[in-house]
Amino acid sequence: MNKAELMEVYYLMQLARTFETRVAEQYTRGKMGGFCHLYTGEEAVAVGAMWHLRDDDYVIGSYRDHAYYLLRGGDPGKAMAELFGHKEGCCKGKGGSMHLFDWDINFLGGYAIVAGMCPLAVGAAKSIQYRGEDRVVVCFFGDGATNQGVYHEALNMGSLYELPIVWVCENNHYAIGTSVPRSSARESLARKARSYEMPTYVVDGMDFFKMQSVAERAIADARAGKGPSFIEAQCYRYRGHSMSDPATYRSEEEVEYWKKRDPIPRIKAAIKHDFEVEEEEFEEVDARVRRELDEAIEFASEGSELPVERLYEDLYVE
Amino acid sequence: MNKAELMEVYYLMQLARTFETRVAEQYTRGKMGGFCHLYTGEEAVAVGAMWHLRDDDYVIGSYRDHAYYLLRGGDPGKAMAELFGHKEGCCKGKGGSMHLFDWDINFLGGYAIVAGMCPLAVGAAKSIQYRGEDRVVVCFFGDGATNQGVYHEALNMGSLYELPIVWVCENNHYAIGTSVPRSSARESLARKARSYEMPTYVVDGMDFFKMQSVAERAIADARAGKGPSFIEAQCYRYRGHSMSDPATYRSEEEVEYWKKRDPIPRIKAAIKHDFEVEEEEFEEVDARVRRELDEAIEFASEGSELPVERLYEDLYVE
Amino acid sequence: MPTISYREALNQALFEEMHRDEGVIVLGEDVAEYGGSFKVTRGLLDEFGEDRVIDTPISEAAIVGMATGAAMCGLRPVPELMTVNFAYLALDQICNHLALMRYMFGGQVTLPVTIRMPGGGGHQLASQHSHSLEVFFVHTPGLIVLYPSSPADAKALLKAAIRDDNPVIFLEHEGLYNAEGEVPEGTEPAEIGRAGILRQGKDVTLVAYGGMTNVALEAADTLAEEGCEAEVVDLRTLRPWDKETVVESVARTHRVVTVEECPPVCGIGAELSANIYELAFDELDAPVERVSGADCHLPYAKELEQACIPHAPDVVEAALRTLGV
Amino acid sequence: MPTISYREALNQALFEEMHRDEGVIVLGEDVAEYGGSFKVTRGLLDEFGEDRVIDTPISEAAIVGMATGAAMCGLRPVPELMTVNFAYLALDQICNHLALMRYMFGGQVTLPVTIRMPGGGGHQLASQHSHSLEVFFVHTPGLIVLYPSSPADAKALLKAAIRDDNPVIFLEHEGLYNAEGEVPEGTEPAEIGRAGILRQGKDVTLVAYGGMTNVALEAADTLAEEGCEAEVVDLRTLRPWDKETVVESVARTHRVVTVEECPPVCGIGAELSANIYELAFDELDAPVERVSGADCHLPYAKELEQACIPHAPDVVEAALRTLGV
Ligand SMILES: Cc1ncc(C[n+]2csc(CCOP(=O)(O)OP(=O)(O)O)c2C)c(N)n1
Ligand SMILES: Cc1ncc(C[n+]2csc(CCOP(=O)(O)OP(=O)(O)O)c2C)c(N)n1
Ligand SMILES: [Mg+2]
Ligand SMILES: [Mg+2]
Repeated sequence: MNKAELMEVYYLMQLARTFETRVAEQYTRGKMGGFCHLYTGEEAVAVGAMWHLRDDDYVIGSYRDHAYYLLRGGDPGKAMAELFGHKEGCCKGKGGSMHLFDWDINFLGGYAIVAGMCPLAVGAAKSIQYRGEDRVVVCFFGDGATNQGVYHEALNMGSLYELPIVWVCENNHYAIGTSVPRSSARESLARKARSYEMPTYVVDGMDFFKMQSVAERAIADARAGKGPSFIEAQCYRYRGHSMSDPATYRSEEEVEYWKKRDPIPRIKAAIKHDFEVEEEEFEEVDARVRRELDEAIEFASEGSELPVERLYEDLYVE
Repeated sequence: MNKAELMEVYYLMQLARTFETRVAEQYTRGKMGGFCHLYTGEEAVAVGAMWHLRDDDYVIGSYRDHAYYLLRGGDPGKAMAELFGHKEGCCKGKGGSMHLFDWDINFLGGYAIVAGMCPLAVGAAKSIQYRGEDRVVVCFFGDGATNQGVYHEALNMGSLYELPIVWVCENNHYAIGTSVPRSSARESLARKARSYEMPTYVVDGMDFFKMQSVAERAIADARAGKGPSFIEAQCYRYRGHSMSDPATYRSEEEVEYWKKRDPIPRIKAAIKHDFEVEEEEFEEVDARVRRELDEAIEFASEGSELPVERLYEDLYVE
Repeated sequence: MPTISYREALNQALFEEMHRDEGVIVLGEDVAEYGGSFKVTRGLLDEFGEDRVIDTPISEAAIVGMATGAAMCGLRPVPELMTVNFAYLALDQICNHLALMRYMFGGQVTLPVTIRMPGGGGHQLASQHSHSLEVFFVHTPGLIVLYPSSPADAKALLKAAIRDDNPVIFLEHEGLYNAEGEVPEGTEPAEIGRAGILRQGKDVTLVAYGGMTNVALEAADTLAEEGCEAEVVDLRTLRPWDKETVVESVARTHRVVTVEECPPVCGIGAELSANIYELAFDELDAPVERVSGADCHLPYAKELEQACIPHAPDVVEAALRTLGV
Repeated sequence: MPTISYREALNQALFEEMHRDEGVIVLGEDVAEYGGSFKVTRGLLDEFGEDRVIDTPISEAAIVGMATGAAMCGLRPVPELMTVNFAYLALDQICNHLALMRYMFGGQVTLPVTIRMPGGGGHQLASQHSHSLEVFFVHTPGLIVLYPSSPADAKALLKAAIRDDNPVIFLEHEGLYNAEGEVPEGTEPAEIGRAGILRQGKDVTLVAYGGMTNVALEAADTLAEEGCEAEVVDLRTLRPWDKETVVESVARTHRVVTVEECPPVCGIGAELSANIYELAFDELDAPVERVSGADCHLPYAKELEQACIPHAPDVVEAALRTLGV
């Protein structure tokens, strides 16, 4: 990867990270409501998984979805407006934090039912196969999702029909307060996925390089008609499950252990190692991110809710 | 095993087999209605799996349940009456063929929803563990059930809590008209079950001896508090899926291949090999079975439906 | 006009719509090689190939989810749930995904999925296999719910369902598959949301749907013998149901009996009754009568099971009550 | 009498019933170590240990099935579904197993399972997380459905549910968890199937339940200012609901408004309305009025969401309509 590419990676990571910081701030100020799940700490997973995607590939995922949307090229202003519940949001304010969606960038949405999106990914991939296209579907879900029945049904069908799917399991080790060994009879989620005859990978999800390299292979296989792959990305969420969770079930040492592996300093160090980069260049990126997010918040703040008369809009196609 | 025991095995196999023959005959004569699934050909699986059970162990299974009921010690008359829809039946005629049940013999029922009984087995096993008992739950289901979400949820929970369950998968190679390779991304159902960290066995389900030996170990483990095991019993149903299925999706050769492995001649040959037995002794058993089933049919025929006034009985505990 | 069965009518609709639109695909348990558990999809595999007629594992939730995902990306899937009873397993995908995604995402997705499912009691299939689940779907915003009662409607409504851009729950009655009726060549799609008047009458309106229309028609015959002319309305669409046609009929007859196969509590009859009072209170000469399935599960035993399902005499009695007889 | 919150009342009921009966166990996602997503099960793990307070994987269907199997073998499980929205995933186990097994097996099993689930809208949780699913349970024979509206009822009804030998769906309103109220020491189990009269009045009956009782009470306050004395009936039990109390109230007031949070089609209001006409036609001086949740999914946006939920002014308006004002 050349320097420009790496700086782009750095930008994307900072964008995803800083967006969440600003969301937390706005949430605390009462600018939004409902459940709000931040991706902080897991950025390398999504940036890496999506690095090799084409614009026409599909991405779908869980309620922890701000990063997916932004990394697909979504407009931070429309995302923030959505969180504010405003009609200028990417779903007119009807979806909120858990349900970003943007058809124009092939982001097929964030879903609040654990594992509920897995069969949707199968269907999207079926449409690709049916049309003879070489697009790919990347589906993100958590470790907890692997205990849901429909997850197994979907993985089985994806493999059975040899569909172009990359399953990305964000193993952040907890489903709300329940750790993986306390909920899954087998701790290796990749091993569990091997029930469905496909290549499985376990990867350090705190490392962008490892993540993108595994994803590259999985995406290439899917694109080439070789069927699905499964990636277990080991990672960590720095914050509680959602804005309302103090996360007292984790030890400080554990949190520290993972923070030491923070993907952002790591990518920065890697860039510095390979290229001549001034600290200023990073600061410029940071400033750009800040500016974009200031604009996003401004845009969101200027918006307003759909008028109540439009409540029933979009319930049916007329 | 001594001769008496083996002759008992022969008796049980013939009972299970002949019961189905008589049911088919009665069904054709219009004595019963609804769906009716026969166990013909699979007898060695249930007889073997249940051979080492104690009276206080629990058995639960699918709609193909006549054999489970009889082998638990159920009264053939009450089973036949149930199929006739008569109040003398083991469920007062409310359950029918798919829903035999008998509390007194710890048969926890046949269920018509594929895999629906799997979490019930988990709960029954939890009650055993909770009370510190050394009972065991044997749960029967088909190959098709392994594609149902709740099956995976239940197997995971059984292992997670280390419950005393023996999962017996009757892999008769078809779910109605769909063969295993056309529905399961992985053909080895035992391999699939290994996602749940427990001993798994693949066994010739047409062979009583192999079946009982594997079951003996699984039951002993469960009884000793070592948690669940999984047995994939490879077998075949001779008839269509239910009375209304002509089973045209299978080749004659395939059916012949399996019929050559018929468990009843096999057990007979084994007995003859080890002991001096006259053909007459077998004939006596056959006659006993015939007599018992004649009586069962007579008993059932003399019964009658619950009066309509009692329709709402048993809906609620008053 | 050719006379064909309800089953054949459905089969023809599938053939014709699949020929008409390449986006239409069929999926479900045993729908392809086996031709469907009730043979409604027979012949489709040979005609359209396994890319469009797809056998699935026994995974109801994922079948519906797969259809939804494919619809999101432009296909027009027609999943079959082998029977309505298995819809319980897919309700999260039906009600909490398919039915609300368009709304939740601000109109960005269109989900033309038609979920076919046979249901209804009367065949001694016992409690787990004899449900009439229409209420679950009718109660759920975002769904269209159809329930044809004749071969002609079966064909016209299934064609309409497949062409409609909304998620459609398409209920078929197991007791009607062999029912025969005239079906016009070149059937056009029916209008969704429009009830039909199967028999005209001036004394009492019998509102029925699906398998219950025959019961209502039989009751109307008996009533006619007693000098009472019953009008029989077949809802055909259960959501959104045709308030206009029902109210107009009530305005003519001033009496109404609702006939539903499902259990009564929060049933279709309750919905009809509440609305009729709201919309036509002054037209009513007698309280609305509801005839419904029993408020219990269907038992296996034949007579007991029959006692759970409305029959013509029940409807006749109710009609006579509205007439004060 | 001590004043405690709805949440604490539920927590106390669990403590007391677990002390009283060793067969009572609690299971669900994050109910043990985490103390429950809404902290209703807080402290139970420390008191009763992990054999009786069980954290589960995210497997709603199997949670309910496990509870059912354990109940069949003599335990008295109290599973929690983290929210009612996830009940969709367990409906096969709830409606097609738990609710009918006793019936189907001819009375041989007793299934004392109490499934607790918080629900209701108003917290901007968006479409997939804001359901009021009472109709699904009320429509299903074999279930008991409870929905307390106050801390005192929460405690007394939960105790009754746990001791009852039938499967009970125990709905809790997320908006009420912090609501405070007086709860007697040594609360006895409430009588299932008995509605309560929260306020007496002679001019109009407001029938509500769960989170809607506060809306009805607020409406009654406003109506009182206008000289109209509204009687507020809290159903408390949704299945079987207390026809007697409702009809008696209507016989006193001759006017009735139903208030439900769920969507209207085949709703609780429809059920009430149809029955009131059947049982008290002659008592009515005005058509029954229904106030219900919107017939759409709950959107995330705050004002829009609020527009989907009944508020006191909606009830006041409806009441005034019954009075011809
Ligand atoms: C079917 C279902 N059950 C329960 C919940 C409540 N819930 C929301 S997130 C969550 C934990 C999910 O954990 P995981 O899949 O690991 O994803 P993470 O939040 O860690 O990204 C739970 C239980 C839900 N949304 N859906
Ligand atoms: C959830 C569910 N889906 C579909 C059906 C319809 N059905 C009944 S039996 C069956 C096949 C089951 O096959 P398998 O599990 O292999 O058992 P077998 O009949 O071979 O013993 C199907 C699809 C059902 N009963 N339950
Ligand atoms: Mg997680
Ligand atoms: Mg099979």
